[in-house]
Amino acid sequence: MSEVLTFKLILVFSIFGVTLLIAMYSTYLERKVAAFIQDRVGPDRAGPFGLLQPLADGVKMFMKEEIIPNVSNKFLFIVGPCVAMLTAIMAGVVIPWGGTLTINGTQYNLQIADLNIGILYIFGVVSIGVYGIMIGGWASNNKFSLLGAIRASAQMISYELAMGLSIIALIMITGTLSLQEIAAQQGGGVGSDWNMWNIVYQPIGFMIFIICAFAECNRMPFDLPETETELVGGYHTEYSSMKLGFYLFAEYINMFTSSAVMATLYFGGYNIPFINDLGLDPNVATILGTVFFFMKIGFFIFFFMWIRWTLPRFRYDQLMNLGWKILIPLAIANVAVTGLVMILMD
Amino acid sequence: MNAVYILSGLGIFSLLAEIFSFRKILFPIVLLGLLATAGLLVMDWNTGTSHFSNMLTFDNYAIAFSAGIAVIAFLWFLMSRDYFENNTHVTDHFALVLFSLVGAVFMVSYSNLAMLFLGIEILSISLYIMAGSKMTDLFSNEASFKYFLMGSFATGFLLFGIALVYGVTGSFDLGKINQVITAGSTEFSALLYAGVLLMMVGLAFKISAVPFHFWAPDVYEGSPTVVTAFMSTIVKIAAFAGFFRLFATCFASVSGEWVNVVQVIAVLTLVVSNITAVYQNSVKRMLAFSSIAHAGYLLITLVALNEISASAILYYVLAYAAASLAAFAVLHNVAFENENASAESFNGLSKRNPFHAFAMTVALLSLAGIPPLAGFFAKYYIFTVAFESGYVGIVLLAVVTSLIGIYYYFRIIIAMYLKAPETTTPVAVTTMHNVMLVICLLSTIILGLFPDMIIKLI
Amino acid sequence: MLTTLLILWPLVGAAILLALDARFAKPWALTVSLIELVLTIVTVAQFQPDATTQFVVNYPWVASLGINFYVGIDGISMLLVILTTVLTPLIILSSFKNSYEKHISFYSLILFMEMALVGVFVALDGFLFYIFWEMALIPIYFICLRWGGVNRGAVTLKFFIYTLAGSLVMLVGLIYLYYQTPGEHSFAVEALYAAGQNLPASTQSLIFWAMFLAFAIKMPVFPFHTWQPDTYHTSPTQGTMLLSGIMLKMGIFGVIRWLLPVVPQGVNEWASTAIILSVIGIVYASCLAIVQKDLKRLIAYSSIAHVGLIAAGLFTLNKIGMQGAMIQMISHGIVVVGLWYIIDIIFSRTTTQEIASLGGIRNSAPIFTTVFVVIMLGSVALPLTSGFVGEFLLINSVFQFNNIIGAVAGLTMILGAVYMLRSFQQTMLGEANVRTQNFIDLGLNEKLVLYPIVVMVILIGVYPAPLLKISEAAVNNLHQILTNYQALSQ
Amino acid sequence: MTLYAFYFISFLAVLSALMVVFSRNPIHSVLYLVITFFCVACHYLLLNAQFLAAVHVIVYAGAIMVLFLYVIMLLNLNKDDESQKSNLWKAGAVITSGLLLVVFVGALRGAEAESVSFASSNNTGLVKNLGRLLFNEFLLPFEIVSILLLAAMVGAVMLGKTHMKRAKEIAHEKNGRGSVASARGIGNIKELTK
Amino acid sequence: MTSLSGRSKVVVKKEMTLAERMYLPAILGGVIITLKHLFKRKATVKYPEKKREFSAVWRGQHVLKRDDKGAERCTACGLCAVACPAEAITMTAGERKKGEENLYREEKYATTYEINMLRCIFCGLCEEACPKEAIFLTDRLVPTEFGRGEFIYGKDKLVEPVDNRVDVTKRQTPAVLEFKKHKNLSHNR
Amino acid sequence: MNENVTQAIQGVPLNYYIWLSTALFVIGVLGVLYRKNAIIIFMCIELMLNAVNVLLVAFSAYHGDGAGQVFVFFIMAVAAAEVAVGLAILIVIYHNTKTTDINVLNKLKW
Repeated sequence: MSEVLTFKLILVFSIFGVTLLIAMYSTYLERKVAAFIQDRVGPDRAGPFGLLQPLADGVKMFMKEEIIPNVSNKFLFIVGPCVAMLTAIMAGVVIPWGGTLTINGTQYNLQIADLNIGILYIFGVVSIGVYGIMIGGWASNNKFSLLGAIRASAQMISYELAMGLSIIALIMITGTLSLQEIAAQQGGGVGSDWNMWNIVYQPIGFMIFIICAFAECNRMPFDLPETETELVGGYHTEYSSMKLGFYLFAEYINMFTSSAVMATLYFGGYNIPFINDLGLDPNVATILGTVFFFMKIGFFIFFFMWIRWTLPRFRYDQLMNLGWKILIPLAIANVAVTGLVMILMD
Repeated sequence: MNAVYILSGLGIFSLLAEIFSFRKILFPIVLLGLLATAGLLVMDWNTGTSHFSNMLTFDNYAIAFSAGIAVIAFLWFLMSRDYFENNTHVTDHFALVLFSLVGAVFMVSYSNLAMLFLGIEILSISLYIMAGSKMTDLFSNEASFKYFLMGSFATGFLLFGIALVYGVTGSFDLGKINQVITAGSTEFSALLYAGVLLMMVGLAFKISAVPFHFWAPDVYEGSPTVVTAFMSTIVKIAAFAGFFRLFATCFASVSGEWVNVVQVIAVLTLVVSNITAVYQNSVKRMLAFSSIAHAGYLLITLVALNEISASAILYYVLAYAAASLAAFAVLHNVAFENENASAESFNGLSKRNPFHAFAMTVALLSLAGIPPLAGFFAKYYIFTVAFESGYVGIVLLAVVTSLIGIYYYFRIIIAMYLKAPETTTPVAVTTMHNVMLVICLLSTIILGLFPDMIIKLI
Repeated sequence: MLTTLLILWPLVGAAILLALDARFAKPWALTVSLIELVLTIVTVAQFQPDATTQFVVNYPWVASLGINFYVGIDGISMLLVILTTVLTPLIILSSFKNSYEKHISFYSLILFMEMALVGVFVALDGFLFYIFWEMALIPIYFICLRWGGVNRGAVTLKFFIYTLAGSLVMLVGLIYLYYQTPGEHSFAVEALYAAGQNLPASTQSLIFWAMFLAFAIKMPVFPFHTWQPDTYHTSPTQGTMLLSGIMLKMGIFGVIRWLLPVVPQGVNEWASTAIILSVIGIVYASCLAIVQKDLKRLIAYSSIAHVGLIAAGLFTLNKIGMQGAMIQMISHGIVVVGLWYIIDIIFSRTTTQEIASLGGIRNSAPIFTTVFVVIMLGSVALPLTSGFVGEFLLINSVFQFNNIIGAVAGLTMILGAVYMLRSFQQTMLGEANVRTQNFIDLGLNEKLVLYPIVVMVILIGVYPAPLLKISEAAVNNLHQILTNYQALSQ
Repeated sequence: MTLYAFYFISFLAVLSALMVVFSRNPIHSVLYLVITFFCVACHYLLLNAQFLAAVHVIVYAGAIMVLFLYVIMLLNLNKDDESQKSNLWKAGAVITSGLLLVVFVGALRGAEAESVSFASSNNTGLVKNLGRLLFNEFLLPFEIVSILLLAAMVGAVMLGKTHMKRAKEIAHEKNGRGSVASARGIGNIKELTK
Repeated sequence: MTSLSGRSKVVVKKEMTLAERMYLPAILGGVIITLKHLFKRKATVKYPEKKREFSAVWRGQHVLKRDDKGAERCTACGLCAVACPAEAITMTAGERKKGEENLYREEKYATTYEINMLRCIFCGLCEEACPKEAIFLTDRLVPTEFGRGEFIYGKDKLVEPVDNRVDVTKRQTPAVLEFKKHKNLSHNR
Repeated sequence: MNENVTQAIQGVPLNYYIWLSTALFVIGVLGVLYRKNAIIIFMCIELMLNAVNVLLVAFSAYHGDGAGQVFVFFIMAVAAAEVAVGLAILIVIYHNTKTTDINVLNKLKW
């Protein structure tokens, strides 16, 4: 029991660390991708290839002057970024980072908690993520911030619906809400127990999901809450120093989490096709799987950035139209079609 | 069950009508649909089937009330044609009304508390919006919001009651609850008692019985007249039928526990509403208080629960609805520009539109309970029910209050026939209204002459 | 069947009237009422003057509540039906020279009223009685409301609420009785009699008061009379005629049919109270009548006085009193209709009803004066007029009951003579003034109304036997019931 | 252990519920209510109703309260512009609800139920069981909820939309005045050219 | 007007087809374009270590030339200041004292000479206006500073050091020299 | 894990949950009566509904019967619908009056 607990603790801390690390390097990656897409090289001074740049940024963030506007609601002003950060980190709890490790005959699951309602948990956490933005935006007592916050809340509520609906179709196929089971279902070896990745069954669902994920993370082309050309900086206009850092960090962590969720739900999670047929040692296979999982996550993070530097920003009404008039009906149709096909297949 | 299908289908159809531009034919289709609903319901007579694992039971009680609601809705649609036509969101309104009718049918046919709750909510939510459908009118907004706040507040009480009852009995099914209660495990009786009382409070809010009535006049006054008509007829019927169904079937075996409370509520309702109605200047408000008063009369049947209570209620609500709809239709036409017409705007109606004056007179006489109109028999049944159970005191009180009622009803009659009209322009009416009034009047008179038609039903 | 026809014919007539052109309204209404009269005569011709109830029709109406369409005619009802059907054509005729606006509704209301009145008198089912009772209220209310005088709104409302209050209490009593009926509950008169008579005395008293209140208000007996003078004063003449000529009799009839035999012990207990109230009413109303300046009010108060006497006589519970009440009802109905018409004529020609501003009409209108004299004498109960028979019998019965009360009740004749003669003197005699000097004598129409009345006043005064005979057996029967119970209770 | 957790969460729930009522700033009320809802969700977890807890967080904290916050922000109600009710009224409110509490306590005190029979399996809160119930026994209410939501949606859209339309009308009125003026101008020209 | 280049497109606002309205192909196209750029040669130059070649006509920081003997050429005539469209140049003139002949070429010289580098637009008009061939724009960059005042370059920064002459031959291409010979042109008068 | 949870439930008497939800409910009622701001009144109503939810879930867990929890779903759905409608009405009012203080809503007497 205590061994498992120790393992879980280690897992918690390592996942926490990895999350932060990946978030940090996402900033680096973002700049790099941006640069490359714009035919530049990006940061390359701090360390080799500029790899220490995130550290430098972090130090800069810490060293910046802490400004709390006089007219703001001081308590909430500080609470805002904390909530944003907290909810961002919490989502990682239910994601299965890998298969099972067997050490000394004890099976260790590379997942912090296998909730039977894993997807719902993620939804819950994501849905309260908006509080961070709203509280911060409101507490700043600045009209740009407030507008950003309002936009954020409307946007997140709207897209959560389509997101949920797209996942419902998936759940109909998998028959479970547990992420561990969903991931496991997409594995297997050649033969009778071979299962395809869910993307094969749910391409439209995935498309909707990824669009919604963009919107939920306030990423371009849905970064209306922080449109610098319109709202100066949106909800974090008044923020500086580490509080701003928290917001930015939260955004990258969200990106990381949603990439992980996407990979788990639609791209087989930690499963590598045909790896079971290679006859590897289970532990090695697990570790390989985890690595592969992070590669998938990395690809999606890259994809996030790629899109950011490709597409222009939506106008606000276009955003809402897309959410309500296209994605939701499409998602409902997807659910209906999925249901029909399932009935026909029976 | 067919009724539910048809009504919800109609609702969705009217939403689709906006898309496919069926607006022209929507009205006749809805009317036909309502008649079909009533017809199909009647065809189920005496079958007493329950549907969906005993969520709804269409016994004769439910069928009678549902069919009644469908017919009243039919009349209501006839009356409110111009309301729909003058509105930009025609189809939305149709849909809302039809959905609320679905809710009403649930409220009279439920046999599971979940269905009661959902029925109430479907009905209420549609009405919150309809009450506020005159956007630019602050009165309407206010009415809508008050209705909304009070409705949700009441829902809270109702739900708390349901929760407690569930806690004691472990089920939401009326039959099972009844079984458990009759089995008489006294272990949780205090919880059960609290639950029953809370549900009563919640439902009393909905039927606007007196300590919980204060929202009703405001809401009735502020809402557009046709919506008020809807509220004071269909909603009231559904709410009361639901109330009665719950207490008469489910908690009847512990009636000793709650009957005193109902008695107090009934007495208060009768006294307060009738007396307050006297002081009202706005006709709509007066009708609102009168509708509260009628809830009081209806509550008497619950106090004196016996085997003819159900039919007494059915008869009462039908009589009340026919008269009330007629009155509202006239009010709607008379006070077309000024929604909150005082009794003065009825001055000289007999000269401006004799038929309307006559219709209003008959309606008011029926409401006041003058024989041989239906309203009289309705009251009479209630009195007999009370008598049979030995509540002579309440009957005497009801007699006194109905006398008070005559005072305020007759004020309008006097205004119509006595006072000189401010304008001599005749009140313009549509044929639809006249047809509707004729139907209302005929049913008021026929119900009064042949009450056995309804009484023997249930 | 004849009874049903009697009830339904005016209703049918009223319905047809509503569809008719305004020109035909008056003749048609008259025709209907005359046909009704003919029907009554047919009925009377077939009527056997014994104690039985005849022409019985009994259909179930609201079976679940034991309500039947149960009507029939016995001697008492017969008399009152006659009164109704005789007076209605006269009343209609009396309105011919008035030009009421919307007179279609006016006449249909009168016919409707006639239907309800006949219904009240022939109903043998308690509930049916109540229905007709209330139905009679509606047309008269609207007649007063629409064609009445100043302040009619408030006055008629008062009247309506008063009477309805009484009748609702009566309804409560009836329902109570209904639940006491043995076996299958029923509102049939026999069942109610049986139920009521079996009740303990205390309950009977309660029922007595419940019912008596309704009847007392309708009549009206002393403390419940306050609605009456105003209403009479405000109503159009035809309304007043209906009110005092026929509707007032509903109350007395109610006492006879639905009170005395139903709760005999209760009656026993409270009869003296009722008598005292009635007698107080007589004196009080007579005194007020003396000081009235307005003719209409004067007659209104006199009506209270007369009806008080009838009530007093009735509650003495002896045969003379009852028979006297019967005959006096007829007489009072006829006379008072005549008086109202006379006042109407005076008013229409002089535009005033104030006694003080009249005078000297005799000079220009001798026929009118003569008619007035006869009818007035009928009212003050001069021998050989209709009033005399009734009042004599009534006072006699009250004397038998108690000398002092009888003496007081006897005042009614004296006081009646005082105020009637005084008013006659002041209006007809003396100097003619501006208003009265060109008083036109009776026209044909008016003669058609007043001559029959005069004839009837005299005829009944001279030869009341046929009328007495019609009701005698029924009254005897009733008296028998009461004496039985009196014997039983003592 | 669980008992202490219960105490703590309950205390927090009641406290923040009170703060909802008594804090002056609407935003604070909203946030306190969110905390209350989280506590309620924790209670659900204690009661082994995991699914419900998640749904609770999603629906209440994630949607309903955000909507509240949204409206408060949209209407810019962060000022304390709520006119205070008179002290009398407040006292009345406190007394009324105090009475209500007393009544409840009185009514429920008799309900000291120590022995409650536990069902053998306590998996009621699991998705599978709830789903089974929802789609068998409670199928009709489940379907009917869709009508409820549809009605609410239609209504909310109608209210919102009409308002937009009205705003347009106002704008139109302003323009209309201009067009009236121009029409008059045209009229004048016509008169002149006669 | 017909397009000479042939590159302009006529904009047609037509109703989009369903496929177009789905935008997916367009998005895909965009994504592919950016992807291509990802692998393109980067345009960035690592500046301090590696410098990009200046063009022949590059105009950088000014220099006040000395003559072969090391005396300043500028006589503070003010023509450059007059010519300057940005009003960046200012100076004060002084008289040469005895014994300063090796310092200043003419009797009159600029005691102060300031160019505000924040104002300067590096147009080169001063250079053209100068009759004494004293001011030139070189291929040097103006270094960054921390204060505004430090961008006002005095003679200390402008005049070339005696022992570290600034090469301006690039500015004096044969064409320029030829041009400057024509004294009759208004410019050179 | 389920065993743990069952024990956990047994650790807390059902009464405590009844008290808790009663307290929350009464606080909700208090808020409705005490406050004037329509939005806060509205929130207090939500609080009342939540009190009911807690009670239902507690009963459901102790009865081992899922119906109570299913009922909570319906309550949630209804709450969501009510909020949508209520806030829409509120916004319409706000646009007409520029305040959400219910005292402005006194055109109709209470």
